[in-house]
Amino acid sequence: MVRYRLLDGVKKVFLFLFSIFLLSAAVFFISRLAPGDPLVSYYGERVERMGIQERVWAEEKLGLKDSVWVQYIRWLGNAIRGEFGISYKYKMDVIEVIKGRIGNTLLLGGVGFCLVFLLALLLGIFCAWHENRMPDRIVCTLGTITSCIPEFWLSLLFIFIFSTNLKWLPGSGAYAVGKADDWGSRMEHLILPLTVLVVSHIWYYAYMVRNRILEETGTDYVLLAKAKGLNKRQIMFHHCLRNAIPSYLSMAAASVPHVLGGTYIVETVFSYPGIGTLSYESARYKDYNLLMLLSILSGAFVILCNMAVQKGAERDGR
Amino acid sequence: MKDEILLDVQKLSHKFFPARKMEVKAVDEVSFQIRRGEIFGLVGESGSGKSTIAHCIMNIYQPSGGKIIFYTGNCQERRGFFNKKDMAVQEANSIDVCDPKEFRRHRRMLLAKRQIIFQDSSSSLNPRKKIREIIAEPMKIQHIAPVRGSLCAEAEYWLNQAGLDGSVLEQYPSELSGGQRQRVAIARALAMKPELLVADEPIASLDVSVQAQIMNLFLQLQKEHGFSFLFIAHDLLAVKFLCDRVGVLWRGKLVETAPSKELFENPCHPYTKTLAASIPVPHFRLRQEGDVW
Amino acid sequence: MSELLEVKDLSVSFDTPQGEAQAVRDVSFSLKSGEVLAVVGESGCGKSVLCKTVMKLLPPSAKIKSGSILVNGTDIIGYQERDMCKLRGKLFSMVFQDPMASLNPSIPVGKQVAEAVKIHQKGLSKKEIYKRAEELMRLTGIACPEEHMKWYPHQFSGGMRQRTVMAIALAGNPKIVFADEPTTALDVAVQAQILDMFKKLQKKLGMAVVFVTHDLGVAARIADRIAVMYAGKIVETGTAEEIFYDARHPYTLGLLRSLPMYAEPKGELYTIPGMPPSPLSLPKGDAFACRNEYALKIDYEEEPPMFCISDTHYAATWLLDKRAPKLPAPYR
Amino acid sequence: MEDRFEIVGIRKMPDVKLVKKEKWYQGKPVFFAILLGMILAVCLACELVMTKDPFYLDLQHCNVPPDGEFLFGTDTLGRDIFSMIWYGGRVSLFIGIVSAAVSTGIAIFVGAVSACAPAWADALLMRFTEIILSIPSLLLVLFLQAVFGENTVFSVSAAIGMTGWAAMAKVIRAEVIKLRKCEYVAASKCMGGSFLHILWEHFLPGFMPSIMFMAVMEIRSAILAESTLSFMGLGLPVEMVSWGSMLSLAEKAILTNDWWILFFPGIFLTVTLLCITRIGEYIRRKF
Repeated sequence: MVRYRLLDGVKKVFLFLFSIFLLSAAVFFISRLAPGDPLVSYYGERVERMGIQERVWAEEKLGLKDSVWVQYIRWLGNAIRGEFGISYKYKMDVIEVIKGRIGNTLLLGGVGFCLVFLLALLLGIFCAWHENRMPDRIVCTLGTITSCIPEFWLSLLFIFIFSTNLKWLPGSGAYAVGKADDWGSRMEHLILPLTVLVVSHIWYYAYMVRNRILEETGTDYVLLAKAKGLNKRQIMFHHCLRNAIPSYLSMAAASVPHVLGGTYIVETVFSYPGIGTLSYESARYKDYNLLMLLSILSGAFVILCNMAVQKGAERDGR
Repeated sequence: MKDEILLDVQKLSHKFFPARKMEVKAVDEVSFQIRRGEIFGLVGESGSGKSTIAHCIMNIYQPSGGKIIFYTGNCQERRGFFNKKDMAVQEANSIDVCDPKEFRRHRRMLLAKRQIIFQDSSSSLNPRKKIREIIAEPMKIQHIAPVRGSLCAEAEYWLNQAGLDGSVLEQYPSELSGGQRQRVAIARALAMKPELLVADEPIASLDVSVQAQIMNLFLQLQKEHGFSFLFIAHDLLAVKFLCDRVGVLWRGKLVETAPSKELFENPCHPYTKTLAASIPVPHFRLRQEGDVW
Repeated sequence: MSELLEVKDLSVSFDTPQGEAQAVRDVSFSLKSGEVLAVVGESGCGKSVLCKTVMKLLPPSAKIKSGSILVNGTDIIGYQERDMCKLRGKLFSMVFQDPMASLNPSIPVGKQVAEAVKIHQKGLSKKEIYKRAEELMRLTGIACPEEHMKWYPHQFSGGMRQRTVMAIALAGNPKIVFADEPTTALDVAVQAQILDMFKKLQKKLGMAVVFVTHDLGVAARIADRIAVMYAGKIVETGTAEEIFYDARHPYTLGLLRSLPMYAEPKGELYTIPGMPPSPLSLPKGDAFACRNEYALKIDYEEEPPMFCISDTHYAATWLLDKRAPKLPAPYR
Repeated sequence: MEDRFEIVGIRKMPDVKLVKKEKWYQGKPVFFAILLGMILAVCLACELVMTKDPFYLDLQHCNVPPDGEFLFGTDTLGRDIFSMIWYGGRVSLFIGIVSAAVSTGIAIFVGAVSACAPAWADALLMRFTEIILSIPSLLLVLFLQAVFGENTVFSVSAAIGMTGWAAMAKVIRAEVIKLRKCEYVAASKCMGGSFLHILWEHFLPGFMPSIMFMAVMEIRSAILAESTLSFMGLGLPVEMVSWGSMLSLAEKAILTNDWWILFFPGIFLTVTLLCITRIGEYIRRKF
């Protein structure tokens, strides 16, 4: 049994590495095929005034002259040694660039994710408790409406109302100028993006929780639990929720990329200096090295989440 | 006529692999014969491999061992002649269903001559099709020209045979009761004029009074059309009432085969005895003429 | 013996998109303590709705239209969920048809039994609760309960699951146990064992049982009294002997006659013609009339009252009226 | 009186046809269907409603608030928002429908093949689907646009359609596997039904409802994707009017407090998405 598990583990790691490899290859070739001039992001406006010779020299310097295959193999060799190259735009090691930003995204995305799933769980339980009665109906209607509002439009609306007009909260950035260490300022800047993230994602999950719990309340074992004298609260928390939560958790893990994508959009609209804005910029302006590392990071994250879900499903399979 | 063998199951085995390095013998070297025009019963508890045998006979599963030989045509006249030519004819008339090559060669014929009725009529009839379409489906597949003019007329004829009237033709399975649905399944099977009808627990999910109706229907149809009938059930009483011979399955093995009367009068195998002893039989008496009350 | 449970003129109906479905119509019965009453009928005749009504376990679409449910003389028809919670498990408990579905698949069986014990015996320590749960499981015939308590329902066989459900039902020492087809999903051999265990426990603990089944054989094996239900009504009720040896209602007779056990093999079984009516559109008069060869004209006009045959034996058919014509046996 | 007790035997009961007592509109999203129908109809016949040319840059009337002439005001480039809404709606809805058709087609193909293929091919296809799912869709869309060249209505809808099928393919695969286990499929096989026959007679009607639901939801997410992409400047350019590209001007409009530029396209977008969602939910419930 132990040997079997070990073998399985090795297989999983291998599969993971292979997926990452495929992903890196795909992103590499895709990004080089796409039109756009990577030199723009390195030299900015100057590119337009460059002569042919200068261009050739610049391309050689950035290693863009060789065929795509050679470039990829070179990149792969460097990547295995842990060198991912420099960012064209920021002109420093991509790892450093990402390091400077990832904290912000983890804060926004992490807190947002936790809030979304926690609140969705609570809201779902609330709706299931009041099944088909007034509170449930009101929440359901409101939820459907909020889930239909495009995330970027909601962000714009919030900025328009709370930032431009009411001037209650800041509408862009992660902290006020020069106050990078001020947690109060950071919190203030987080409120609007977080609200957008929660409002636009919560109903999808809350509705799922609600239906999952209602599915459970229709089963025979709930009848037996009632027959043995448990009250509604005990049945809801000891039985229904207990059975609904594993599948909810696995679904939450599976939808990490979904929320991640949402975070990217919110970051872009709020000009929040995070991974989202970074990957948007890098994709748009062909900052190849940065783009590679970012895609691999988010891809690895997603694949890991999927694997965790599969593992969970296997364990739940009994 | 009665002694002629239609189906010969020889040492049939089937294994399942529910998990890695786990093997479950669902059917273990089971042999029995079904004669022409006979009702053969298979009884056993759930998980004893009854349905697996039915599925193997119908080529839904490929068995992992053994043979299922299906005799076709009228071999009776050739019996007694043993020259080579006739032997060849005899061979062509016996088909090993388990051999994929032979099965493919005789596929069309086999698929028409053997029909199956499943236990759960609600899942064996497509809920999105009308009854008319359901009954006409096998005829459409096999490209059989309807004898009674149209497919619809044909469907109505077979529905009448199964004890339903034409009013259900345009209905969907969900609009019918369980007994009616089972009748539709019977009509669909009969429409192919099968030589062998396999019924996998056809009455298990029905009510007592409907069970009686369906059993009567089986008997009457069998008398009328003369097909051989493999009746699979867990209800010993139904088997006793319906069948000529009975096989008792226990954990994938056939522990006893006997004419049904004999089996119930003196069961040999201990398992058969427990089975017979555990049927809840109500003792009751209906009032006779002249009873004082 | 006093009446433990008395149900009077109970009517229950369901709201469906097609209209009102009358599941239970004017049902009255009573139950003495320590007695086994079998409710026999075909699917859809309202027999399990009857049990669930008494336990108040009906889905929200069901409505109790009239009637009263007297338990030890108190009417519980108006009780709300909170009051019912206190009665359930202690006064009455229930066993369901499918033991797999009625156990929570993700909780070890021991814990599920212990949970039931905990509700009813407050103030016990955890150890004592588990000891009591173990005792209950041993009582219902589960071998080595201390080992099996840690198992999950899917590791159990059908019979063991049903024994566990029994243990849960017995945790609060109920006076009445409703058993809704508890043996239908089981194999014949296991069914016999469970029935014997049921009967033994019933004798030992002296509880009253309402046993719902569609199988007359099972009813004969366990019941003291039998009530036959058809289309939401009790059409005949009497002691087991009276039902099996002196049945009066044509429906009961039809059921008995269609049993294959004493029929001539390969002969023709008696069958009740037609089908039960839909609870959405019950015919006028006697619901069984359109399946009864000897239906009287009045059957199509007026519902028959309960005719008394003996102190314990009642049947609802106009054939028992003095004015009805004489019929051949076994109807008369 | 006595004749009431004569034996009449079994009388045939008149067949009672059960009629639903609910009104036809109960439980149906009639309001949303009519609303969506109206939006659709007006968008299709936008030439009849438009008061101005949606492309005309009326530089004298930039950022005009809603009034009698410009019903919904004008945007930063001086175009009439009222006219743009209907014209842009046509583009947005068209992109939604085309890309939903593309991704539904791919998803059905991949899902059905994966479900019917041998285990190794199934594993391969599913791994491929997962990788597609794990590549940031932003990148995929960028790449596909690169392949198609210039950003046109068709290239954007093709790009969105070709990136959105992965999740749907997984659902269809699960659905087909479920259908394959059905007894009526086994029964059809026993009758000699060929693979094509079973596919046509049993599989297709079997998963049509769920495909319909998913296709409707796919329209919704495609419209959403188009507007998000155009808003971020990755989809249709500002010159090509769609709800998304109209909103790409909104970021600047916020600073100048021109609420109408932000408000009208967004409201139309939200209402359309809401209608589609409600209809999708109804389809799922019904079948």
